[in-house]
Amino acid sequence: MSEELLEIKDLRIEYHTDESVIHAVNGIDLSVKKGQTLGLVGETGAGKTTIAKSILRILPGLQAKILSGEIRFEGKDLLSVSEREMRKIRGNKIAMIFQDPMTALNPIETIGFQISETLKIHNKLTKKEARKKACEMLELVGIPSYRYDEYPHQFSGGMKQRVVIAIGLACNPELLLADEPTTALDVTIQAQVLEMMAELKEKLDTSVILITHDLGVVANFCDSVAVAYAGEIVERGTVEQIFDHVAHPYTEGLFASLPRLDRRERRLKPIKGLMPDPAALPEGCSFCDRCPYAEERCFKTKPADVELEPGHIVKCFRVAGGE
Amino acid sequence: MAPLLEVYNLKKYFKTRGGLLHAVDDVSFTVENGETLGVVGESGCGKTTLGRTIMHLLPPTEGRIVFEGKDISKPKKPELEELREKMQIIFQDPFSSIDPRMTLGEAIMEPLVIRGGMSKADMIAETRKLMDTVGLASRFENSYPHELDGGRRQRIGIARALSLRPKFIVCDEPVSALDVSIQAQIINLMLDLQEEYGIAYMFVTHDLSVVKYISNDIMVMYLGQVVEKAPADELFDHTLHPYSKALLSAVPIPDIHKKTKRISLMGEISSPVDPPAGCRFMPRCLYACERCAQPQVMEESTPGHFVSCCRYKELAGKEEEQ
Amino acid sequence: MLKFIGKRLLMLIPVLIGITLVVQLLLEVTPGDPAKLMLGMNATPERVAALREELGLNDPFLVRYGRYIWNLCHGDLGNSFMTGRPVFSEMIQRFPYTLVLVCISLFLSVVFGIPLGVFASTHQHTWKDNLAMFAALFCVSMPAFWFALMLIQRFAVKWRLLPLSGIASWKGWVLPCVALALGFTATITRQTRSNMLEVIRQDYITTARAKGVSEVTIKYRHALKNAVTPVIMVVGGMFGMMLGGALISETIFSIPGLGQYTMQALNSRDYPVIQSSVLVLSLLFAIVILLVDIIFALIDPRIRSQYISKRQKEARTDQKKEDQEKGAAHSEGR
Amino acid sequence: MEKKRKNSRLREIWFQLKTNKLAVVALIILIILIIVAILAPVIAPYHYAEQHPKDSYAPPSAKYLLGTDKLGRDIFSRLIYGSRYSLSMGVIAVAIAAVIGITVGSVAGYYGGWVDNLLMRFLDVYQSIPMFLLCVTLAAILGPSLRNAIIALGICTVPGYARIMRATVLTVREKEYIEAEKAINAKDPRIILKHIIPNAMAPIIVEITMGVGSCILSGASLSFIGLGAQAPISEWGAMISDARSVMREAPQLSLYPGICVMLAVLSCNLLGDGLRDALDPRLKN
Repeated sequence: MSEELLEIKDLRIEYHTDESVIHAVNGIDLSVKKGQTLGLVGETGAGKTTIAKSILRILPGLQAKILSGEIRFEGKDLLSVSEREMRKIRGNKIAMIFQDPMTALNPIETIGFQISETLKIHNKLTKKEARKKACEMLELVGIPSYRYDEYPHQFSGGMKQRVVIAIGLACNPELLLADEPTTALDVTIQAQVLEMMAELKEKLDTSVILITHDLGVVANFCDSVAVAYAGEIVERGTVEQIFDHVAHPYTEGLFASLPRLDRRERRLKPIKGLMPDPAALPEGCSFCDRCPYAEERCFKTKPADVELEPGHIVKCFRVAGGE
Repeated sequence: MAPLLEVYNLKKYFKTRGGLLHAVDDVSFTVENGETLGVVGESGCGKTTLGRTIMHLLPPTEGRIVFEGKDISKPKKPELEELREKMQIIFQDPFSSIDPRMTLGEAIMEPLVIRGGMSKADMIAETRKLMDTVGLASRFENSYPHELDGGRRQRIGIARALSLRPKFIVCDEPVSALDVSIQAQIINLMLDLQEEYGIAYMFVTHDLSVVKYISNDIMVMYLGQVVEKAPADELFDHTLHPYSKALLSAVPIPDIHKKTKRISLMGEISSPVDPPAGCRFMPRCLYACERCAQPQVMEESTPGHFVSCCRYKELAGKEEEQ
Repeated sequence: MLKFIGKRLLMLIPVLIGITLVVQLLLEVTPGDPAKLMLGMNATPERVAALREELGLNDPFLVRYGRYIWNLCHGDLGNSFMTGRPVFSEMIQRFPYTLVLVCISLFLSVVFGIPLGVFASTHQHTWKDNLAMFAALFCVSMPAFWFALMLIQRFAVKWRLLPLSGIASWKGWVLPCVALALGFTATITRQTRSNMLEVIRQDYITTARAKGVSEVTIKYRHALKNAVTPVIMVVGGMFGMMLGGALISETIFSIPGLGQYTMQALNSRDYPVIQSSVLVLSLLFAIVILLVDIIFALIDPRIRSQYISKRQKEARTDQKKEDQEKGAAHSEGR
Repeated sequence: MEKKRKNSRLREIWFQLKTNKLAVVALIILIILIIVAILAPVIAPYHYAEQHPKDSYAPPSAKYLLGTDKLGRDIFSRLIYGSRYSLSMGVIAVAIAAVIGITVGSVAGYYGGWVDNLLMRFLDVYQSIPMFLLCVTLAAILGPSLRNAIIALGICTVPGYARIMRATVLTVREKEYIEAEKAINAKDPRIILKHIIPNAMAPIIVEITMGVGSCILSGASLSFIGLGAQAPISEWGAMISDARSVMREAPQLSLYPGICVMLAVLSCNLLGDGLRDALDPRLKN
C-alpha cells in the first residue's frame, strides 16, 4: 500500500551485556499509515522502547546490535542511511517523546532554548524566528509563552511533559514516537495531556506510534494496535479487530487481567506465570508457558503470522488451525 | 459489633520552611472487620501519609485513632508493639521495601524473629508455610530480592505483613509498580487472603479500577481532605463530588464502544502548604461559586454516602435536567 | 543575587570566629613556653617571667582571646616573636607570591584537566581512555614534593633549562606551578570524565539526540555544561589543598610566599605568625569557596532562581544542600 | 544460613572485583607490601640504621642491592623497613579517622535535629581550614615525631569520613525498608546494626581504601618537611628528605622511595576504584 508512512520488516535487535545476550526484538513487522495512530501495547520488557529507539537509531551503540531488518520511511531504509542523513530526520521528520518528563529535559537550559534548538537545527531559523516559533509551540501545548525563559524545575510534571511534546512537534514531524507519554502523570493530568496530543495530531496531521501498557488509552486514542510480547508482535490490527475480535491468547489474557471500571466482576483472570527471560527464550512460541491453550507443537516450533482478515495478523497456531 | 478501626478528625501536618504542610487534614472514617476501604487520590493528596500515620510510622498531629475499641492515638511503647502485630503495612515499591542484603527466607522470617517466642525450627516451618500461602516456591528461599521479579518481590512483602497474623493491613499502592498481568495475580492473592484470614484492608491507590475491584467502601481524597466517601458501587453509580466525577471520567476505558465523556479539569493540584479555608478543589472546579470559599461540611446524602461539597444537590439536579 | 552573596558573606562570620577559636585553642594545649622560646635556652627565669607578663601570657584564656580578636579587628596581627616585625605587613608582602603560585597552578589544572577528562570520556572503551585514566591515577598517586624534586633534578640540575629555585624571572615559576598542578590536574580529569559518563547516560541527552542534535553539540554543549558544574565545586575544595601544597612547594623552590613564611614559623614556634597564617589562609579559602558558590549559582538555574522567586523555595534549598554534600563528598574523595 | 549468606556476599564482591584486572593486581601488590612490612627484619639484609661508613654511596651490587646512601646505609633494607612506617602511617591514621568519623557521621545522620546541626557546623569550621595546613600545624605543635604525625593526620581527615557516613546514613534511613522494619517492631539498635550500617558501608569501605593511600601520601609529605618520622627511621618520605641534599651526587636516592610511595598509593587508589565498582555495580560504566 502506498499510504504506509513507516514499515518495519523482520527487525531483530539484541543487547550484549557482560554476562548474556538479551533478545530484545525478535523479528517484528509493523506498519503505520499516514495520519493514523498506532498503539504499541505490551508489558515491561516486551521490547517496545527498543523498537521506538531503533526507528530513530538512538539505541546505545555499544550494547545494542541490530541483526537484521528494514525500517522503511518515505521509501528509504532508515537502517542504511548515513548518520548525517539520519540526523536530518531525527526531530524533523520523526520525533520522539519520552516516558519520564522529570528527566527528559536538560535541567540547566531554559525550556525555550530546548524547543528552539530543534527549530534552529532543522528549519535553519534565526534566533529570533526560532524564538517566535517556539513561543507559538508553547502556546499550542497550553503554556503561556512568557515562560519561555524559565527552567524545567519551575514546571510541574504535567507541564514538563507538555514542553517535551512541544519539542517533539516543533518541526512538524511526519511521525511522532510517544513512549509512554503519560505513565508518569496523574490520571486527571494524563487526560489533559492525551487530549491535547490528540488535538495537535489532528491539527498537524502527524502520524503517531503511541507506546503504552494501558489498553484504555489505546481504546480512546488509537486507530490500530500492535501487541508486543517478549520482543515479538503477537497480534496486530485495527482497534476494532483487536478489541472486538481478540485472537491471540496473550491479548485475551491481557484483557481478562485488567480491572475494569465499566464492569462488575468480583474476580480477575490473570495470566499465570511470568514473561520468559529475554536471555533464554523458549524454543517454540514465546507465550507457550503461560498459554491456557498450549499444545505440543506450541512448545516446539514458532508459530508464523496468520492473517485472519485483511490487516488483522496473529502469531498463533490456534487461529491458524483452520476452524 | 464495633468497627475494627475508627479514625476521627485525624490531622498530620509537616513543618516546612514555607509554612505548615497539611498532608492529612481532618480525616474521619471507619473500617469494618474483614472489609476493605479503598483510598483513592492523585499524588499529593495525602493518601500515603494517612496510611503511615495510622500505622504510627508517623506520629499524628491531631485526632483520634481507635482500634478494636481502644484509643491508640498516643500509644505507649508496649502498646505500640502489640498493635503492630495486629496492624501491618505493604509498601508500594517491592524494590525498595526489602533490605537488599536479606534473602527471601530471612526477610519473611524476620518479623517472627523479632516477636520471639518460637523455636528456630518452628520459625523455619512457619516461613515455608507463609511462602506457600503467597505462592512463592520454596526454591527461592535463599534468593536475594534483586534476583526476583517485581511480582515475586511483592509476594515477599505480603508474606512479611501476613506473618504476624494481623487483623488489619494498610496496603500502600501495592500493585502500582507491577505489570497488568502480574497486578491481577497479586490482587487475586490479596482477595483470597482476605477471605481466608478475615483481614481488613485499607487499600491506598491512585488507580480507580483496582480500587473498584477490591473495596467495600471507597474514600476519595484531594489535598489532604476526604471529598467523598461511599460504598463502592454507590460511589461509582451516583458520583456526587465534582472532583470524583472528573477523576472517574479521566480513566480511559479499554472498550472502543464506550467512549466516556471526559470532564477536563483546569490546571493542576495547588500547594498543600497553608491552604485556604474553603474547598480545596475550588481553583480547579468547574462549578466553583462564592460559597465554596467557606469551609465545607461533610454531608450524608444517602445512608453511608458522604460528600463534602456545598453544591452537590444542585449539581445532581442539573445533571438530571440535562 | 546580591541577597545570596550577602547571605553567604554573613555565614563567613561564624566560620571565622570558629577558626580563630580553634587556632587559639590549639596553641593553648601546646607544650612549651613561647617566652622561653623567644629568649633562647639560657634565659633566666626572671626574664622569662617578665616577658610572659609583658606578652600577657599569664592572663586567662578568654581575656587573651578577646584581646586577640580586638587587635584583629584593628588589623593588628601582632609581632613576630622571631623578627619582632609586625606580622600583618610581612604577610601583605608575601601574599602575592602565594596567590600567583596557587592561581597559576589552579588555572593549569582546570585548563588541562577538563579537556582531558572530556577526551577520555568521549573515547570510552578505547585504549586512549584507558591510558589517560591510568596516567591520571598515576599522577594522583604521586607525592607532589617528590615530583618537584624529580623536576628539579631533570630540568634544573641535569639540563640546566630552568633555575633550581627562586623566582628571579618567569622561568622560576615554571617548575613550582607544574609540580603543584600535576596531581590536581589528574583529579579534575578523573572527575570530569566520570561526570561526563554519568551525564551522557541521562534521559535528556537521549532527548537531544532524538531532536537531531549532532554528537559534537551534545557532548560539548549539553553534556559538558552539566558535567562541569560539580567539577567547579571540586575546584573550590582544591584551592584549599593547593594552599596546603604551597607550604611544601614554596619551601622546596624557595619562593618567599606565605607558605614558606608559615613553615619557618612552625619550625621556630613563632605563634603570632602561625596563628595569622592559619587565619589568613583559611580566610582566603573561605572567600574562594564563596566565589565558587556564586559561580555555581550562576550556572545552575535551580540555585539561582532560589533567590529570585520565593515559590518552591523549599525543594530547591534541599536540592542545593544535596549538591553541596555531593560536592563536598567529591572533594573529600581525593 | 547466616554464614552462608555472608560468604556469598563476599563472594559476590570478589566476583565483581575479579573482572577488574588492575584492581586485582593492586590487591596483590598491597598484600605483598603488607607481608614485606610484617617480615621486614627477616627479609631485609641489614638493619635500617646500620651504617657502613666505608661503603658511602656504593653503587648497586650483590652486597647492596640498590646501593647505599651517604652514611653507607643499605637503601634496599631501608626501603623494606620503610614500608613498615609508611604503611602504618596510612593504616593507623585512617583507623583513627574512620572510627571517629563513622561514629560522628552515624550519630549525626541517624538522630538528625540539633545534634546533626551542631556536629555539621563544627565540621564546617573544621574544614574551612585547609586540611594540610591544619595537619602541619598540629604536627608541629605536638612536636615532630612519627606518632604525632599519625595523630595529626588522623584528626585532620575525620571530616571526610563523618560527612560520607552521614550522607549515606541519611539516604539509607529514608529507604522504605527501614520503615518496613519499624512496622514489624524492629527496635532501634537492630535497625541500626543490622540494616543501616551494613547498607551504608559500601562508600565508607571505598573511602577507607582510598584514604590509606592519601594518608601515606600526606604522611610522606609530613616526614619530608621534617614533621613526621625522625632520623634514622627510614620512612619513605623521610628518605626522600634525606636524599634531597645530595640530589646532585646521588639522584637515585630520592628516586626509589618516591617510587615506593607511588606504588603503594597507586595500589590503594586502584583497589578503591575497583571496590567502588564491585560494591555498586550501578556505577560501572
